[in-house]
Amino acid sequence: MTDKKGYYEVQMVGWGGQGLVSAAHMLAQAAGIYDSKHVTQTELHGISQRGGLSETEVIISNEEIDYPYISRPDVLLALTQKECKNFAPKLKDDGMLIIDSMKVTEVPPTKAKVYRLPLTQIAREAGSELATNMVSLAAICALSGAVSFEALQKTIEEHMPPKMRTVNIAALKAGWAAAEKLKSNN
Amino acid sequence: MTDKKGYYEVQMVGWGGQGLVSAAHMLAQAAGIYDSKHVTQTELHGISQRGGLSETEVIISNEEIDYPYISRPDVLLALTQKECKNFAPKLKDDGMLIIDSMKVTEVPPTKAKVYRLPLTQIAREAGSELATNMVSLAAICALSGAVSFEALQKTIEEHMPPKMRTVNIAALKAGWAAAEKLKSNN
Amino acid sequence: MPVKVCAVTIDQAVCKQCGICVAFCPKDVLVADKEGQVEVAYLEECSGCLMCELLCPELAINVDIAE
Amino acid sequence: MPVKVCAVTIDQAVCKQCGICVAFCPKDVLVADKEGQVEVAYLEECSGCLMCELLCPELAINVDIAE
Amino acid sequence: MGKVTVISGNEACVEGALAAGVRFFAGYPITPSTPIAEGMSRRLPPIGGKFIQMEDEIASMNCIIGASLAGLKVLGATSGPGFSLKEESFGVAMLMEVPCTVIDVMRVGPSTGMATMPAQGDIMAARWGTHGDHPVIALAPSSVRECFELTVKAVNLAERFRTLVFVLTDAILASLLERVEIPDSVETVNRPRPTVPPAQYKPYQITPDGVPPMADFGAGYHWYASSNMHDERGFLATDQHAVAWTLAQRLRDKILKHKDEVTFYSTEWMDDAEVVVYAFGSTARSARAAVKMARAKGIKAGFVKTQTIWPFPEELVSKIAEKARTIVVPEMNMGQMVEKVREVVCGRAKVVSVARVDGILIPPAEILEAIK
Amino acid sequence: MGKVTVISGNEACVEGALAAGVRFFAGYPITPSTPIAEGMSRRLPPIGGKFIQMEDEIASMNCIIGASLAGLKVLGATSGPGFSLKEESFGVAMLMEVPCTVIDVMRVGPSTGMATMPAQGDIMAARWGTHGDHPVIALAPSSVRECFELTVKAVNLAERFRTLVFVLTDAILASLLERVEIPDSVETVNRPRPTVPPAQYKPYQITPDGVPPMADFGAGYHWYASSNMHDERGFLATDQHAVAWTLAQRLRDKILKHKDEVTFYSTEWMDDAEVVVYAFGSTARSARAAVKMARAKGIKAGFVKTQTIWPFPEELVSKIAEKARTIVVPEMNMGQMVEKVREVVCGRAKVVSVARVDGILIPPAEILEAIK
Amino acid sequence: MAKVAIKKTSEIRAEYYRPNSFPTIWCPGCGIGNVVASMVRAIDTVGLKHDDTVVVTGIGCSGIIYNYLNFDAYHGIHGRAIPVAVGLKLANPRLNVIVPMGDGDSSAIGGNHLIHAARRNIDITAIVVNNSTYGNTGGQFSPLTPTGSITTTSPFGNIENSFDLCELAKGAGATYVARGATYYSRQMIDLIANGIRHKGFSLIEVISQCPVQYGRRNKLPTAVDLLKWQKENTVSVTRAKTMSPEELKGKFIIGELVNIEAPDQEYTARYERLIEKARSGGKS
Amino acid sequence: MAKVAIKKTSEIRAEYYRPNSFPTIWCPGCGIGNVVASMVRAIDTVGLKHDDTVVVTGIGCSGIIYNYLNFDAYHGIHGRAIPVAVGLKLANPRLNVIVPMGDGDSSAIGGNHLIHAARRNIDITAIVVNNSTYGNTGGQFSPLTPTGSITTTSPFGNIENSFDLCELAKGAGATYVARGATYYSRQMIDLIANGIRHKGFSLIEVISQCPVQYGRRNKLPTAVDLLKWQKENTVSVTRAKTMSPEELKGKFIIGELVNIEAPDQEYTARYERLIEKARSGGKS
Ligand SMILES: Cc1ncc(C[n+]2csc(CCOP(=O)(O)OP(=O)(O)O)c2C)c(N)n1
Ligand SMILES: Cc1ncc(C[n+]2csc(CCOP(=O)(O)OP(=O)(O)O)c2C)c(N)n1
Ligand code: SF4
Ligand code: SF4
Ligand code: SF4
Ligand code: SF4
Ligand code: SF4
Ligand code: SF4
Ligand SMILES: [Mg+2]
Ligand SMILES: [Mg+2]
Repeated sequence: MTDKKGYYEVQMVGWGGQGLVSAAHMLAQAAGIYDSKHVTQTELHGISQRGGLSETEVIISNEEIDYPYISRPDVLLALTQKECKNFAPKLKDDGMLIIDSMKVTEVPPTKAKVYRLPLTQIAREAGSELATNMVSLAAICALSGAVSFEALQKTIEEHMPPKMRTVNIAALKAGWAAAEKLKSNN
Repeated sequence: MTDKKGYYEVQMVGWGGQGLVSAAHMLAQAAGIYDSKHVTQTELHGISQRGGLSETEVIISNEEIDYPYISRPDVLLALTQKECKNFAPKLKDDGMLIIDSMKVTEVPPTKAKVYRLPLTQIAREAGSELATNMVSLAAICALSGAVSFEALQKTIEEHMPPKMRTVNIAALKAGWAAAEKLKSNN
Repeated sequence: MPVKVCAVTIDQAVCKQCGICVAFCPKDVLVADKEGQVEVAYLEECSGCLMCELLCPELAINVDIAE
Repeated sequence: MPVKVCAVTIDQAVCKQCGICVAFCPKDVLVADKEGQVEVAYLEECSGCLMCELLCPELAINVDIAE
Repeated sequence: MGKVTVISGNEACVEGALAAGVRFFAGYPITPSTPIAEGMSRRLPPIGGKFIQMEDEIASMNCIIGASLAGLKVLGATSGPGFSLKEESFGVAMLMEVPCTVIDVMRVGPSTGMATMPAQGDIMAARWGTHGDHPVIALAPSSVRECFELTVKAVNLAERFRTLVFVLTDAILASLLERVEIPDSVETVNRPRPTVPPAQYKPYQITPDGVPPMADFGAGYHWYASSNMHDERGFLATDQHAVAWTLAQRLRDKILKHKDEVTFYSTEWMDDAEVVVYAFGSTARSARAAVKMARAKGIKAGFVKTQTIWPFPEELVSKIAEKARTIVVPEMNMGQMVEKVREVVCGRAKVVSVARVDGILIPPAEILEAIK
Repeated sequence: MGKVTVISGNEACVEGALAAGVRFFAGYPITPSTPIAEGMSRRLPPIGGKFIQMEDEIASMNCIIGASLAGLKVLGATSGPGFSLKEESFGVAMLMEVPCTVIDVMRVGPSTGMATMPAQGDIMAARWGTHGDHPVIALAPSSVRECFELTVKAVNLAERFRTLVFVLTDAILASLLERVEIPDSVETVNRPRPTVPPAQYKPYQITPDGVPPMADFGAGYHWYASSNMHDERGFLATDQHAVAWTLAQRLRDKILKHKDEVTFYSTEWMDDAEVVVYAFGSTARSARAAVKMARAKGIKAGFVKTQTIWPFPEELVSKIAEKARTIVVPEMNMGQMVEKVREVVCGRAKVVSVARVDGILIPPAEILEAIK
Repeated sequence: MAKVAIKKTSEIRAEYYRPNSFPTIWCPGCGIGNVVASMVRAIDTVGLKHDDTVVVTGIGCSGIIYNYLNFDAYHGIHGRAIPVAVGLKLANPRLNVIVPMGDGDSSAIGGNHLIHAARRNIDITAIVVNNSTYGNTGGQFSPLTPTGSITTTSPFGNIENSFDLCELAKGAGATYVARGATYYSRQMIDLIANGIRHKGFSLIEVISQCPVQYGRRNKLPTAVDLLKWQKENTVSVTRAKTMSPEELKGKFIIGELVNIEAPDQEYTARYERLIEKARSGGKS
Repeated sequence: MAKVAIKKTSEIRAEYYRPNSFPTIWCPGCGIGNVVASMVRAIDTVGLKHDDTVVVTGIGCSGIIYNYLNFDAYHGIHGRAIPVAVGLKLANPRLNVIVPMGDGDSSAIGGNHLIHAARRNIDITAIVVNNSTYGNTGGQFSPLTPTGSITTTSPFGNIENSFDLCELAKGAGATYVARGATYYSRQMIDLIANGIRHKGFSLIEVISQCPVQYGRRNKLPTAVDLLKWQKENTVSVTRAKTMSPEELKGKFIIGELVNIEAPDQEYTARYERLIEKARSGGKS
């Protein structure tokens, strides 16, 4: 069910500690290793490594990627209200905005499609709130088709420490299912 | 009695510890400060600061001096046999070679005028063998006319630690007298 | 013995919810809610020892003592 | 008691005339002339203590001892 | 076959070094190069290699010099302030001809500057930082794959030429994740070792190649390595003018006479190019994007990416200058590389500098503007 | 009136520094710069100044930075290896804008090289040694008199521009004795100090002049000096791209916009010159002799001696390039200055490099050969 | 040790911190905040004049201390705070120069400057925030990291011995040496205050908590864990005297370890005498 | 201490010095020659293999030591001999790494490396030729120059305290520390030999004579004067124990000061175990 679009700009925003950067790493690994795509992942470096804004970008492409930063994302994932407001304006008109409906209540005006999912809650139900990033990742991929489920699953299996695998795969599945459901509802 | 030639290249060679560099310093000071000449003084730097070859050059000129090294000295003072042999060939044909007749016994063939003086002995008689460099300095100046006696004397008086003045002035006078005598004998 | 009357105030805008004050208050005056926010729960127990004030890395606590 | 027969040789090409051997020879075997050149003047006094050999910074002295 | 993976530029440097045979690393933490040290501390012990964290960067550099003399392939990694600190010691590796590879992950300077932000401001420091004249090889990757490849090449060149080689990456590549295929094995080069018996061995022999064989310390050759000017045997020559001059020239020539072995670059869209963008490192990515944009607009733009920063690829630039009307040189600094380009172009083409250092990768649009 | 004396270049540097008001020196011995430190250790205490010998060159450099912040005029002096060691700390003085003067008595490098032999091999290291981009002022005397004069100027410029200024002498000048007249007093410049009350004080204010006033530490202004990129108040700006870029540009422009104040040179025989020798430092002496010899032979030779090494006097060289057929650049290194000359001349004249570094002052005859 | 009168935190904030200092940049629970607070309280206790007090830091999390206080302050490069402080002090001996540094800053790259300042006995107050790691670069081991610790550059456990920094300073000739810990805040204030009062070089090592980069990797993930660890692993100077070397193994002795009063032997005092001598023409 | 069997000087010269080594570059009476001789005799006594022995020096008069011996030898930059030695030793633990340095080299610019090598307890043998001055640059004061000395940079008398280098090394954690003097050549051979035998970092400070740059300015103008000074100003460890601090003032204690045998705590030994652990997959 992988989309054949061939070029995705994915941006994830939130706060430090939410695991966005690891999610981005996994997205990049999944796309690069298992879906054989060209891929870049970058992140913003602030002065504080601790707390505060967290922003990361993944580009997935069938061709070599030159400039590694996104200009107008196809997909924006926002886990916090403030960051959602700040980053939404850059979204492509035909892009998609995925928000954690538990954290982001006010959606800024946008032409993009908005997907509201209770990401934190799904994660909690899947076993740990700490896996919100996996749920998010699943949602991004299920909704955009950027990367296949199999690729994500393999990434977790082959690149995560054993003891963290189970809960993350559960979260991934739950997120994927929720997103699929939302999509078919739309 | 200062010669009006206006350009002198003076070279002094010997071994470390013979005080040639201080003599050269004094020659430069005398010429520069008291005879108002342009002057440069340089010395050779070997790897060993201790013993071994000592070579120093003084240029005295009525005009600004560009290249501070001598090409063909007007005056060569040699305190040791080996150095005399090595450096004499570069002497100007109408230059003068001044040697310590106590130390240099074989004079290499040269067109320059050769002045033999028992410099060490004169110094010893004047009060200290350590003042051989002063005797040499006096000889150089008396014979070449590069710098006046008064200038040398003032230099000693104004630039030497008090306790060293007496013996050095005695040596200077003795050297000067001996050189004058030699000159008139020639 | 004069009675100590303490007022313990926490600058919530500054508190980083590190839990130090809660852990080391000898009288268990302070408690953290499940989000980590510190509350002065049992002020009456406060002995005015200043432990919390001196241990807070953010200088977020003031203990005022009237004797 | 066996008699020690010592031979003290000085490598003159190497000696820097620092005077150490002369000063510290406990038997005053060595003397320096006025130019500083060291001579083995009283070999018969030599006890073979090796002080001179071990203190010479230029390794210029060899003391051979036959007992 | 190899293994496809998604890793950062820093990790790729680690993989490249290990693939090239590096078995010794001495370092001191500094952002954004630290992950290279961390990777080495994890990867070396299991393969019997040695990782040591020294008390500072100077110690680190001297430590790898020691280890290299013992015969190991060695690596160091640092960033701006650490790079500056090592300057004196760089001169030792160069003059003593001790193979060493040092990665400089460039960040915004001068001084502490902006520790986490990318720059390309150490180009000239790499060339000229240490006092006195000396040869330099410096390579700059522009992708994670190139971080791997050029680290391998750097280690090989260090051994090939018995010299210090720099890899200049930057804070973008440091953490940029990309797909890269790590080959099962790579071509490696070992330093020339002596074949003569110890008595005949000259550690600084003037060979036709210019690169004297090097014996490991402890191998029975009993040779001297000195930071003074020295003769072929390694003996002090601090008052032998001719010997010193011969040495200085050999050090220069051993690199310059083998420029073909150290010059790496690629070209695209050059056949009819009138405006050429000459770029390196991360900025080359923006540059390539800009050239594509220009081509899309019908502009006859060409693209040259140099991986060799030093020795400066003069012939390459000269060739460009002969054909192109304009040469655009983008770089994240205040105009360093462009000086060299101007010198070589010597008026034959217009040279346009796109130089900015504020911690942001120059965007393609800005380079496109210069192309127009 | 002044006092006529015969002293060495090193001693003249000491006299110049004292005349300019230097009252603090921190150093570490190194040949051939040591006599400067020795002179300072003798001369400073009697006038209430401070001399301290630190544990190394890095400490020395940081120590004078501290003393300068306390409000004193400061000096450091070193040679090649010490110069390299100070590179990181040079960046601090530049970025924090702390007035400092450092004399580098150049000797043959790289590394320990030939400690007692003259060279001019640190020209590029002075410009580019520390990582990142930064402005540089460097002056080079060619006589004992100029050692005095340019040390005075250097100290003045450091204060005038709140920056680090280098004086590049060499092992010849270090011990060369010449006659020099030490004036009773010289024109001195003091750093701009704030006139506003502390609350309004901005230590890195963007003034029209580009040089912000500087308060002494301890004077009640309570300001921050940081080696990070900072804003006008001195506060961290390590994620403020625009602020950082503004700072970097101001640092460059405060020097470049006042090039006339920092450019010193002299010309002779230029009216009809077809071949011009462009020289600096000790080699300028040989160069002048060579030009005289050429004139004596009827060759239309001209002579330009630059005392300003950095910022490079581009206008001057450009003007020469417009008139001369050939420009000869002699230097005791492997061709450093000549690169800059070539860049600026840009093909307008033939540039001939006379570059040699073997510890011997290039003799006039060799330059004459190049003139012919 | 005299009991310190505690000024209100609100007053301390108002008097010594610049506006908007809080929340600081440091991680929740980071001990650097504790050290700054104690340092400021010590300055207050001694009664230093604002205008005469200068703070000099290096680079690291602890280096950011300069950023919050309303003194003249210097934030230099990694490891070089002490020579800058020496320059400031010698140039203007009136200044009170306080030098807070990280353990890496002071004992790794800056180790040489520390021992030489101790040797010279120059009157600056060095405060080492010993959080057992290079916090700012993400948690590598430092020369003060305990052997065996897991850090990002000792993934298999740190095989290096750590310095006893106080023993080192003593060996270098320091005339005031003390060790405190963030948990013992009152004592820390005392120790720093005495260090400031001491005419000569003083070193105060403060054991501090870095939960994020050190504790987390070493089974002490929170500030609270680390402070408890301090309670368990420190012994006072007095108690230490009653303990055997075996009992003391792995323990940190806190309190005043060296305090030699000889104000006329201080470096700038000696320098003043040197100037007098030189002025009177004496060559010795 | 065991009495050393003395090999003939002619044999020592032939076995260890390269041809034409003598006369050396050093000034007449310079103690560096004594130190080299003792070092070589110690190497001979211990019986190190020629091929496995490496000499690493810095820059200075003492740095020239490398130039006379037929070992692999390194003559690096000022102050950095120790890190080079550490690299050599860690890269090839079979090597015996002997590191003769000057007092300036080892305690001024190289002071940090010295204390860190001591802390790491890496098995190299550091020998410090303490001639009280920077000989090679013409006689400035060093961190080991006695207070009050006249040198070219202390024309009014040195106002700095000097390090007790052995105390410093001890404070840094060195496991073998000794002080000798050139006058006591037999003891020096012993001390160096024991330092070489010691598995771990060893420091041997040797008080040496520099008549030309130090003695001459301090009323001890000849080597003989300086050696006599040594006799008068040194006391043995045993005698020192019977003396009061006042009596010991200004005296140098010679002999073995620290000798802690724990070969498995040596750095490269620890490293070997680290490799084992890492190989067996252990993350701690
Ligand atoms: C010359 C140099 N080397 C390395 C660094 C990188 N660096 C910055 S802070 C730091 C260490 C910080 O550790 P520490 O001093 O203990 O301070 P902390 O952050 O733990 O408070 C290092 C290595 C640097 N800025 N400059
Ligand atoms: C970085 C650097 N700084 C300074 C010097 C100059 N220098 C050479 S040897 C030396 C000191 C020598 O003193 P010491 O180490 O005691 O050795 P000694 O000559 O007394 O044996 C100095 C300062 C140098 N070569 N490199
Ligand atoms: S100690 Fe301070 S920062 Fe920590 S929880 Fe308590 S009030 Fe908040
Ligand atoms: S003052 Fe003491 S008792 Fe009161 S809240 Fe604070 S810690 Fe608890
Ligand atoms: S000790 Fe050696 S060098 Fe000195 S005088 Fe005696 S033999 Fe000569
Ligand atoms: S062996 Fe002893 S007694 Fe004999 S000459 Fe030498 S020092 Fe004198
Ligand atoms: S990393 Fe550690 S030292 Fe740095 S701020 Fe965080 S807790 Fe404090
Ligand atoms: S200067 Fe001193 S240390 Fe150097 S060789 Fe001469 S006597 Fe020996
Ligand atoms: Mg720390
Ligand atoms: Mg010495």
